[in-house]
Amino acid sequence: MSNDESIRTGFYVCHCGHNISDVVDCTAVARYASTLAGVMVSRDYKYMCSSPGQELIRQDILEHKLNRVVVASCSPLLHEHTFRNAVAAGGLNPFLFQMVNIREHDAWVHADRAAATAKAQALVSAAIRRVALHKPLQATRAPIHPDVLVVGGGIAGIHAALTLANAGKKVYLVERQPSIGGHMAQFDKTFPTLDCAACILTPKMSAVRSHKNIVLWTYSEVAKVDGYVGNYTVTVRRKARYVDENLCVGCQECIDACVFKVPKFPDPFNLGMSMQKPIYIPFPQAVPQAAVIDPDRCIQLKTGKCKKTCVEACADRKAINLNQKEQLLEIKVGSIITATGFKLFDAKRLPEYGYGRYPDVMTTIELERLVSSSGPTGGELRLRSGKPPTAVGFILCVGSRDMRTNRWCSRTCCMHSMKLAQIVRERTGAQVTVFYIDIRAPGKGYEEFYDRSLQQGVQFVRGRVAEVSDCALSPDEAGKLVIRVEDTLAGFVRRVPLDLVVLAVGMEPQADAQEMRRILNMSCSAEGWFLEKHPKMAPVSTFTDGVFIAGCCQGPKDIPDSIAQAGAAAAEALALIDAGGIDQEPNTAYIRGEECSGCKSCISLCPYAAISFDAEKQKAVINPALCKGCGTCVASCPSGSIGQNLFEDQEVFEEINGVLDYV
Amino acid sequence: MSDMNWQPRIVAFFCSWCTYTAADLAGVSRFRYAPNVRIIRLMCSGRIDPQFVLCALADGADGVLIGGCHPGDCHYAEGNFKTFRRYRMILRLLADMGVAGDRVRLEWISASEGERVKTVINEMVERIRALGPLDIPGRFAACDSEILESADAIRLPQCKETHDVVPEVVHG
Amino acid sequence: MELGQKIKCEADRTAGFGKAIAAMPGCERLGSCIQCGACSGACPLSIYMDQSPRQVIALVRGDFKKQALSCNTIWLCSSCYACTVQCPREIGITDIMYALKQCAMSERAYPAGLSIPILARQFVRMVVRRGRITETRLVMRFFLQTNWKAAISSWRLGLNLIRTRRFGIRQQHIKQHLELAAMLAQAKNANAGGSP
Amino acid sequence: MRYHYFPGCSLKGLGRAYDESLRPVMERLGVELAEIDDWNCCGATAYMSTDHCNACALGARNIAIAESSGPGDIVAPCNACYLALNKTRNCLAGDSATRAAVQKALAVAKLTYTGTAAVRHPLEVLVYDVGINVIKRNVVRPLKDLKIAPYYGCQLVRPHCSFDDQWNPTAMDRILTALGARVVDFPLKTRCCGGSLTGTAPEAGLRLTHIILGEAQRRGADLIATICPLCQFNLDSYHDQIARRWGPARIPAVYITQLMGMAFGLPTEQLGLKRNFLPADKLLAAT
Amino acid sequence: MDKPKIGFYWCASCGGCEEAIVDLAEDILRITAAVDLVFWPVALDFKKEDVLAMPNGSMAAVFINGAVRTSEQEEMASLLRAKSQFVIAFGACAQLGGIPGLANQFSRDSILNYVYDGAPTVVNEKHVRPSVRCEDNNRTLTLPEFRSVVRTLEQIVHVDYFLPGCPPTPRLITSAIDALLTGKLPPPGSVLAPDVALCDQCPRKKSKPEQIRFAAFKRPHLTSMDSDLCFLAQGVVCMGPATRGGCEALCPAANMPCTGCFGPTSRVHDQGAKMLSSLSAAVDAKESDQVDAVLAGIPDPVGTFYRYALPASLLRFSANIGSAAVKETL
Ligand SMILES: Cc1cc2nc3c(=O)[nH]c(=O)nc-3n(C[C@H](O)[C@H](O)[C@H](O)COP(=O)(O)OP(=O)(O)OC[C@H]3O[C@@H](n4cnc5c(N)ncnc54)[C@H](O)[C@@H]3O)c2cc1C
Ligand SMILES: Cc1cc2nc3c(=O)[nH]c(=O)nc-3n(C[C@H](O)[C@H](O)[C@H](O)COP(=O)(O)OP(=O)(O)OC[C@H]3O[C@@H](n4cnc5c(N)ncnc54)[C@H](O)[C@@H]3O)c2cc1C
Ligand code: SF4
Ligand code: SF4
Ligand code: SF4
Ligand code: SF4
Ligand code: SF4
Ligand code: SF4
Ligand code: SF4
Ligand code: SF4
Repeated sequence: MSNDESIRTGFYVCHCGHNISDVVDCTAVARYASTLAGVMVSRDYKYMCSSPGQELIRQDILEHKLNRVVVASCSPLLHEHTFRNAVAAGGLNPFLFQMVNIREHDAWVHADRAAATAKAQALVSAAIRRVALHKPLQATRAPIHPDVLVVGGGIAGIHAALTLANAGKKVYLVERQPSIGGHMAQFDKTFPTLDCAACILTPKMSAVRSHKNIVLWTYSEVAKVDGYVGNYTVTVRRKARYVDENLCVGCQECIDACVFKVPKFPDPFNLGMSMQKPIYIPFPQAVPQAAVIDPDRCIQLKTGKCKKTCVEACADRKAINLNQKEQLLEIKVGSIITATGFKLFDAKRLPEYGYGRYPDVMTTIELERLVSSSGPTGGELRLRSGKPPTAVGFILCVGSRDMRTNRWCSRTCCMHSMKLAQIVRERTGAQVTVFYIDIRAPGKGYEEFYDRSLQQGVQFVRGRVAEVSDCALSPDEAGKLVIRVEDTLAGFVRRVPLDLVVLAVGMEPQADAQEMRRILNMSCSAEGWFLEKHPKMAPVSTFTDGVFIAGCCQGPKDIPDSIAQAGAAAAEALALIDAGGIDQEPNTAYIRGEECSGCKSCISLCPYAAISFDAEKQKAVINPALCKGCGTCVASCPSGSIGQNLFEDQEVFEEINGVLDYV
Repeated sequence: MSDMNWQPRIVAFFCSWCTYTAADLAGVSRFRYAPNVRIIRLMCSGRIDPQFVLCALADGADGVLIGGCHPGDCHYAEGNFKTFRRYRMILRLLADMGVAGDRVRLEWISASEGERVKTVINEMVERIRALGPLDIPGRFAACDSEILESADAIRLPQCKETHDVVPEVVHG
Repeated sequence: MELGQKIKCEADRTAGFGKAIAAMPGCERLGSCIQCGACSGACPLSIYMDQSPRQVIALVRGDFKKQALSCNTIWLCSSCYACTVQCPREIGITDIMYALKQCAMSERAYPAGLSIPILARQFVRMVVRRGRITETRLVMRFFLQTNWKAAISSWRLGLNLIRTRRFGIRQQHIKQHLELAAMLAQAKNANAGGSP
Repeated sequence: MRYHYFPGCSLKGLGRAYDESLRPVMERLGVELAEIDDWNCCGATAYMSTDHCNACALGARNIAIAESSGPGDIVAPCNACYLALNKTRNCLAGDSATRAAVQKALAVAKLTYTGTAAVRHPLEVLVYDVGINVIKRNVVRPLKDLKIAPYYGCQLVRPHCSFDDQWNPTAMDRILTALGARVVDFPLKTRCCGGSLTGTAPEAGLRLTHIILGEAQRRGADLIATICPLCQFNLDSYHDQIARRWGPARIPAVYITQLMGMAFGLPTEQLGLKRNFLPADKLLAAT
Repeated sequence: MDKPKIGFYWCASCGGCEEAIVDLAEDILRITAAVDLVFWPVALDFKKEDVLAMPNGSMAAVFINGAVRTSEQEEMASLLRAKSQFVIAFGACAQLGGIPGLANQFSRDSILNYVYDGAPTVVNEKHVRPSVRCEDNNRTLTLPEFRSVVRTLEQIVHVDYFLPGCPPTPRLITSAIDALLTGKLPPPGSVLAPDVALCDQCPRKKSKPEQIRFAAFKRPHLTSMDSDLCFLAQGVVCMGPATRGGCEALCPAANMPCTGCFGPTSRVHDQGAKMLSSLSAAVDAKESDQVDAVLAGIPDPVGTFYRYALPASLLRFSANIGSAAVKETL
């Protein structure tokens, strides 16, 4: 905007219902703003972001010939776009606008009305001074690469991948384990309908394998992500499987032929309750149906001195390749869906429950495997002594809802404990007691499921178990595991002898969540769950455009919610792709050629190598397509020759002066 | 400025991705903290020109708070490291200029650390309260009172005044 | 069968009691209790308590001062901290018990005939006077005041102590006991609010 | 290694065998214990039940005297003292109102509390400062084949213990193993012995003691090793009363320092073993 | 028509700027032919009374060099301001405070104590200090007051143009005077030198690498310096990137790094902060102690980054001085 045109600013302060006006005196702020240089209109209004609020801005621009607009309301991260659009609707360049955050940074964090109002006024003064220097800018539009990467092949990742693939988009599904399926593959049945987990999961897993639009990379990890929304370059590390999954038909002949005659290594899928050989197929329904060789256990891979009977057995199919090497593959995608799931709380962290000390204390996931017909015992539930249990207790909230471990409710353990309680009752007729703090059954059909558990004779004792021990104070306790718990509803402490104690361990973020977050440039909540952009309004988006989250990596949830989120994330990715392009904030830096001395100080500081040296002119230049607007070079140029749109030096100096305006 | 009514004035420069977002989260979580800090948003802590820090102090801030993403988490890879190096040097410069190092503080606060925003701001306000007013404008005025009688026109190079003069005037 | 009224009315509550306890050192998190009962389950003495520790927390939080101060729970609490380290809300239950004891002591609101507070009182008196405790003398004095029969029935214990030369009859004391007493007088109830 | 030594009232009274055995054992291991001048009672649970500020002032006086007499940490062998002094430190660190009040009180005695001296238990010093290897090297008469239940008591590891696990501490287990003994798996190692209640509410106090003795017996222990004068007194002194109520559970309880002294070959008379009600010396001599 | 009247005056300066006039060599004759030199205390005997006697605005221009430290300098500056149409701050000291401005790190008392007592060569048994008034044998002697801080000329009187340099180069001086004489003047307030940093003119510019990282800083007197390579590429602090060009890179040409006497460009408020920013950002270390170790190679940040511009910087003087002054007045 040329210097001679006089500044005509419109100022608006929002009450946000009562959110702001309860703490900040909005009328006083409006009155104050009206005294500031260049302000032509100053108003306060109940909801600035509503249509009438936006209309107010548009009208005023036309009526009062405004050429600058300032809105004091919530965080610009929330509504800056809304108001820029309103400004544009008034025929003004949308960047001749500045927003003041007096809700998140003021009304919501202060109680003293006078101090909060003074703070609002200072912030407003800063914005009004700053906006006078704003120039009209043009947002640039970046194209979107239509391919999508899905990280994690649990139920959430599978569903997201299928949704996108069915919509005709090419999807790369990257799963760390040798098979997709995630935790759900380990379950026997699923609440609240008690349908067989395998029956509903396996068809989806096969569909992934056979879908023409899905590239499935199991036993793989994302090593590196470069670029930005619409234009990511991803490096995927494919670990050596030593079996070519396209040649392997899953006949298992190699496994039978392996020089290890009996399986002797703990099988992680069954949590070590059964054994496997160095060459194995993770579980019967695994996708891909292809063997894997564990390099830490295979004699050939460890010592090079094996008869390689597996290779012989595979014969002409030649699927086994003991020379396979890890591969790094680079792909280009426009958006990324993260569905890396959760890990379970380690029950050893609560020694009072005796997990790892008493053999008949186990976790719910172990019980899932034990009652599963494909599990280590073929679905028969036995104590370690071999006898069937007669009294089984479930301890809920193990590691969850506890300030010492995990503060959150894990959301599924009430329900899956009731599921397992019903199964145990059905299969063994044992007396089953569930020790709980609160039963959380808020889903559709869940309360009914609770009722069914009660009807089936599952006992419920409300109290957080204090201790599991084998100290017997009376003969009927001898040889049993004794639980000490207050029956809080009855109002006394009880000792309950049991022969099987099941710990409903809660969900935790994956161990490598921080690393993933870094690779994908996301944020984590303090606990380590991936952080959504807004807990209500943008639950599957992240602060990084083009990166979405689904399933338990965002927080504990059950299968229906995981699938709902996966669908939502897929829809967000589709919306992005089909929009064809994305507007980018024009906050790039630029060098004023006539001022630059060519000192080159800035060049090495740019993280994106956006600055180069023009040898002919002997000046530095910034490539606006590469600059992402961090401003590091601007802060460094020793002669002040670099500008940055939206964050010019003078604009910031004005802001500093303004915030120090103590009224 | 009378000591009785004095309240610490702190200017904060927060990066948009981590610390500013964390301050938003502190708001959403309704953490109450002292109202003495005024936050200025920049895209990256790497945008913080040491001039901004000095300007804030020269304009009357009693302290400056710099917030950025944790090392390794910078949205722009390493802007925060550049800030950190500048910060170490600024502290030495300020020490030589008689400004206690505690008046300028750098903190890494990630987007999820809303509670940390509260703690850091409260601590900072208490620290500045303990140090008392810096009041550089007041010091300028007090110092310059010695020349008032002989000068016919006095213009002082606080950036409060220099920013709005035509760019061709040097210094400030 | 005798009938007693179990229902509690507003008049049974002492407004502000819960808040006042929560303001005492170590009791800050009182309000976060989710009534899970882990404290009671962990408490080795809950077998004798008329209100479980969880119930005491509920009584305090609900401003039922009379019930909270008159139950035997707070006196049976042996300060073993089993509850405190197990509480999922990190509530200082043991400290809350201390706060209630202090309150009951200063208002003499403990159940009649309960000897534990008497011992505490004598302990304090001995420390103020001598600076140290001579256990055998403390116990003898305590038995004399509460239940001299018990003293007699403990004769075997006494004899055994004498046999093993652990029966210290000489009163221990520190050199600066006057100074200590002055110090204690100075610090008495100096912390926030004293007793609620 | 030099430490300020806070014996506490019990070690001068009922628990003097602990004091008697601790000193020569520590000396053997090169640990110097300098008794804090004119120390006073830690206040124990009774004071906490009466006046918070006074309780802190009692602890603070001891710490302040130690701090003013030179550098070094404080060793407090009695679990109750250890807890009371540590609690004082935590309160004074976290609660400025109490700290101010306590400093004011200390000023009466011209003392100031700085909070620089840590309060530590002999177990911690033995395991972390001296080291299991050094202990092992000093063993001349291993406690071979003796089955010992380690009993830590409740207050040592709770609530602010930093050197061992709150549920399953192992410091004593490791020392006993080093002495050559067989450590019995003892889930009740941190369960309250009822110590403070045996006098005032015998039914309750004795029952807790009984549970511990009974369980140790059930698990086949020959001895219970303790590290607190109160625990030792309780576990040792009420066998007849317990037997009358719940049947006999006669298992001797000794201080771990006595066991160490035996294993180090120190003269038995020095170790106060004669002070036990239920004698353990024969058992020990037999190994 | 009368020749335009011109004056020269010096405040707190080393005399180098006066020398620079003499250095104009033959050009000085051309100038003296074109103007009337009515006031130049260093060369000709003028007194304050002579200036007082001049009508206001009667001089065309006065060139004042040196920083302002005493009440006498303030008085003369104000007087000359009144008497002349243009006031030109001549040289780094007048423009920015210059080397004398480095005194703004120390309080007046500590300076006087050192100079009159502390310095190893001084013997002053009675600890005498200069005072503004002194009675002796019924006579009253007065001395100008030594102010609490050093100021730039602009901080005392309104200045029309600035001639940068320590001292300004002959070429800049002659072109300034020519501009005055011909009336081809840039906008008021201008610095009469190019507004591009020195590197632009420096013969070593080509040798500066694009990717620069500092693993250590070296000090000129402790290193042997390559006579062609950019100083920064050698790890030697050169203020060139943060300093206005116009000197034609005199120092680099003489194998010394630029120390910044031309002051910052018009776009910069604080020369030192800018140079600090650029150098520290490019330090080749991440851990706190390593960063500090590299930065320790610049032992005197104020003296390095603000050698000529401390009084003109954002902070102007040490806050320790400020606090004393505040105390005095409140
Ligand atoms: C014992 C138990 C029983 C349950 N029973 C039920 C039930 O009956 N009904 C119900 O609705 N819910 C149940 N749930 C909840 C259910 O498990 C979850 O809702 C569901 O598994 C979440 O799916 P997900 O895809 O988000 O995560 P996951 O199942 O954890 O899948 C994540 C996948 O991502 C992969 N991965 C992780 N990190 C990476 C990486 N860096 N790179 C590549 N791949 C990676 C993992 O290997 C895994 O395959 C139960 C939970 C438990 C613990
Ligand atoms: C008192 C209360 C407080 C709540 N507070 C919170 C809270 O703080 N946070 C939170 O997360 N959730 C809260 N909820 C839950 C929240 O209200 C719901 O999750 C949310 O409103 C559901 O949105 P919806 O669009 O599905 O349904 P609705 O809000 O019910 O919208 C359905 C719309 O469809 C229209 N409609 C209905 N039938 C037809 C038809 N045949 N043809 C055309 N239009 C039709 C209706 O008129 C209505 O406008 C609260 C609920 C209640 C009752
Ligand atoms: S190479 Fe040998 S050990 Fe390895 S999988 Fe084949 S047969 Fe088994
Ligand atoms: S779902 Fe139930 S068991 Fe799991 S943490 Fe929540 S309340 Fe506890
Ligand atoms: S603003 Fe950042 S990204 Fe842009 S050119 Fe400068 S340093 Fe590079
Ligand atoms: S730092 Fe500034 S002057 Fe130097 S090359 Fe970069 S833009 Fe040009
Ligand atoms: S353990 Fe804690 S949360 Fe649970 S009832 Fe007791 S005090 Fe309340
Ligand atoms: S501290 Fe008291 S209430 Fe808590 S468990 Fe021990 S005896 Fe019970
Ligand atoms: S930094 Fe110095 S030496 Fe290098 S090009 Fe610039 S002026 Fe020349
Ligand atoms: S090179 Fe720098 S210091 Fe030397 S004369 Fe030029 S501007 Fe001044």
